[in-house]
Amino acid sequence: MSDLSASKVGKLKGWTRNQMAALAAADIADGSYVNLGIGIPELIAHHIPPDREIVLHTENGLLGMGPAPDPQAVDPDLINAGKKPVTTLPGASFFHHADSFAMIRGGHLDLCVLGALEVAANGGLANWSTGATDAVPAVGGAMDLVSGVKAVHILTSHCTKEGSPKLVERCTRPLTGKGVVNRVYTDLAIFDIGAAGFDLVCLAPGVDFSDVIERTAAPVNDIRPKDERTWT
Amino acid sequence: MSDLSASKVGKLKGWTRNQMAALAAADIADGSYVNLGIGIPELIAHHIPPDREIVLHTENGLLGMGPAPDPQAVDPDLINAGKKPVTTLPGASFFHHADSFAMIRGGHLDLCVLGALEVAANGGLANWSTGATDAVPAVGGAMDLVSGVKAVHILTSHCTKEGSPKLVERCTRPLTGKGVVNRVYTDLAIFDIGAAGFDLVCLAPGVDFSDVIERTAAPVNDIRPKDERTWT
Amino acid sequence: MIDKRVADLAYAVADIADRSTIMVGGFGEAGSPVELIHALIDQGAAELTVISNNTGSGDFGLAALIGARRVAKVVCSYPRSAGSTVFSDLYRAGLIELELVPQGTLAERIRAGGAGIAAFYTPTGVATALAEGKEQRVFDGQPYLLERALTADVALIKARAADWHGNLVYNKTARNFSPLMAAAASTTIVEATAVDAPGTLDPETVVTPGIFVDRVVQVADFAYEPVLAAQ
Amino acid sequence: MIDKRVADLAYAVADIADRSTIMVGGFGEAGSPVELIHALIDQGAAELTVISNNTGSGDFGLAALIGARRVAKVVCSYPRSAGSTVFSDLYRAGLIELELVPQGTLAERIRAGGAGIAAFYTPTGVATALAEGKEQRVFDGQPYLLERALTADVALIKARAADWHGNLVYNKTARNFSPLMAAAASTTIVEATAVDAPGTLDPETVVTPGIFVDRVVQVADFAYEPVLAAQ
Repeated sequence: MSDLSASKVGKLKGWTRNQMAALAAADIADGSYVNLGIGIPELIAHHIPPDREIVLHTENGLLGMGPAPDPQAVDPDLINAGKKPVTTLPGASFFHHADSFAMIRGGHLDLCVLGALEVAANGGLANWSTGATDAVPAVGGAMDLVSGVKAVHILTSHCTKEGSPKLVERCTRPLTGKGVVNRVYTDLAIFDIGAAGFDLVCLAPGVDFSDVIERTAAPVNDIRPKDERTWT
Repeated sequence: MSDLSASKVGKLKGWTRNQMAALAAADIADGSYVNLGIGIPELIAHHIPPDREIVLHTENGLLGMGPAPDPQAVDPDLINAGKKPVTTLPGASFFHHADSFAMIRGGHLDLCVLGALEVAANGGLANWSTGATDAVPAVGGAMDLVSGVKAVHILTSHCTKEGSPKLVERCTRPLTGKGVVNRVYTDLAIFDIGAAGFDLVCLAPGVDFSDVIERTAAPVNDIRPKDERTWT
Repeated sequence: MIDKRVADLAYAVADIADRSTIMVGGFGEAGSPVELIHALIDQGAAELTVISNNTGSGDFGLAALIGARRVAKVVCSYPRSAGSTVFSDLYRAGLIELELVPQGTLAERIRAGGAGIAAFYTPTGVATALAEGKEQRVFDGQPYLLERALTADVALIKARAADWHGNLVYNKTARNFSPLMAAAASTTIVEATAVDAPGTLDPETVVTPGIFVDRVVQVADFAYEPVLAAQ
Repeated sequence: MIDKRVADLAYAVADIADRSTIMVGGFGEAGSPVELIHALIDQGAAELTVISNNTGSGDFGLAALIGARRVAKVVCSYPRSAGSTVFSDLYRAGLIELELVPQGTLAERIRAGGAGIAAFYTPTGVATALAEGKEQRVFDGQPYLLERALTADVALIKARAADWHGNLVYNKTARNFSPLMAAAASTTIVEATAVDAPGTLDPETVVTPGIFVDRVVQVADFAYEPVLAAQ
């Protein structure tokens, strides 16, 4: 844990967005029903290992979502939660919003992968509002997803553009949900939410444990097997 | 109103079941969505005036129910709430039970016509349980219908087989609903639920006001226009 | 790869434990998963709680399960049946428990169970004997009863057609409670006449999305209750 | 005879009163009843409360209704829009009220309104700013918020096909909130590409039964928002 200000730590290369997405995709079990949040999490769809079949849910009313269509095949009535054109895969189904959120709230989805403004060491998530007083509030389905889906994984840069830690002791931004996050993928490392802070699962190449500690405003516990650890 | 015991009054001819059903049918507005209870109310379907289109709802999941099929066309998967084979009419739709009772509870049906064990002068209805201690209780959709449908009409013999009044001051049998009935068709007369008892709308041929009073264990008010009244 | 087909009825119900809560689809004859129930009878699970609109008819299906004394409690709206005294006899003898629920409340409680809604306020049953012990509350001047969600360990349902993902369509009024139960049970087991590859069902007309379904058994010809009853 | 067709858009919305609560179908571009909204703008009703997931995009449809200052309050989950600042500008100026509701809670509140459920307990939003002022209650050890049903005077929705009875089917993800709103509004007005005689829609695949629909207007070609936006 560190309270060093962002300006004191340099920028690290770590994983690219696509590498983060590939790591998150590798952890999705065959046969899972998954909701991918808008933004970086959408990249996960391109990295599902070929031996696995994953059913993607989009909360505006589709299970079995496929990739973006060719431009000439766009149907404005076939879009995802980010309002971008998509396609359907064999086995797809359409349904209305109450049924769609029954899937979410009722615990039928195995996993959702979302972005974050902040993730707290106790699993708290802030990703719907900056809390800025002049902002127009908008929540969408974020609160429904974190309260209902069986597992919540977060895909986010480790720090803000300004270099401030996004992994914090307690969220300072308005909460999306309390104690809801299970795992966090950043450009620097992968963490599980542990009993006493962020449990480090693995580090990106070229990133040291101390780099992560410096950039995380909450306790980090190294739970890796001893032979996988590298110490600076 | 009368507290004469049943044995003191004779049996009157009044309307037949089909005549009662025809009278009830004549009061159903064109374009209504209607649920017909099991038993005598089912006869109403055969008496809808030919210039009216009524959509019949059966709570097991069908709007646009048609008459019984020819024996060779019976589909065991196409039945009504009484578990008898039916057909569909053009414009029909199938749906599950939650949607079906959303129609009922949400006030979307214009009318249901039900049988009765007792109807109270304040609109109370008892039609699901005799209250006998050895009876196996069974309620079905009766309570849902009376609490949700816009208007509740009752089609019943005026007295029990033993000659006891079914129209009473207060129900002695377990209630299906309180203050839910709007109109009652018996073999002797038609009544609206009024502010101070049963309001007599009309009498069957050969039935006098005094006949009705003798056979009704609650106040009856003659609200007919003066020139339609006949006094014994 | 997602393939929810299982080889036979016995395998489909093999892991159902004693004291499980089982939702059973069907309204009277329509939609009753008779083959799955018979497999459950053969399997032997006992002290079950059954959530179903009726208690079966004749001496087969749900009536046979109850008759075999495997059911400790029934949650239903209409346990009386013209063609069966199995439930009535046990009930009068004090050998089976009954929770009587208005039909629409039963449907809505199951729907709530599948949708993650803990409880809801309904106008059905206010001022009746079935309101006893229930919380009553007034909204906008009208009284409502608080009703709790129903969930189950297992749902047994019948479909007209399924695909390997477990997407389902039903036949006419055989749909009834099955889509609700599929969502409310931890494990949903389906018997279907036709079971085909994903892509064979139109995404616009799927009634139960496969996310709610765990196992699908193909049963070539349904043993319709009236046919069985006539035998 | 049941025939819910009305001749034109203007007639369909003619009786919508000032201060009405209007549910508007659609999620972003998909399912937005743009023609009905434009007819409502022409009709002139004001001080409306609009219940809709978004606040429109560009300067047409819902964004145009809001821009014309006809809307006093919006109940929605996501009022921000990439293609429009109409709502944001009015909101920051304090000229329009916002009730922000999580998307699934919005859907469920509308569903409850149509189903006669007064209120329900949901886990969504517990421990967040959107729980403020709401009753919290524990069931089986888990906290839930009490949420009230939403109803409306009018619903404006878009369908792919309708029949004269008002039975509806939708196109893909354009279905979204429309079946819920059709049930929750006193008067439901539909624009549909195809409007045919009863019997043309398969009873198994009707999504919104006609009982929930009051008026149907045929609109030959939908003015898709992206097309309009590009003009």
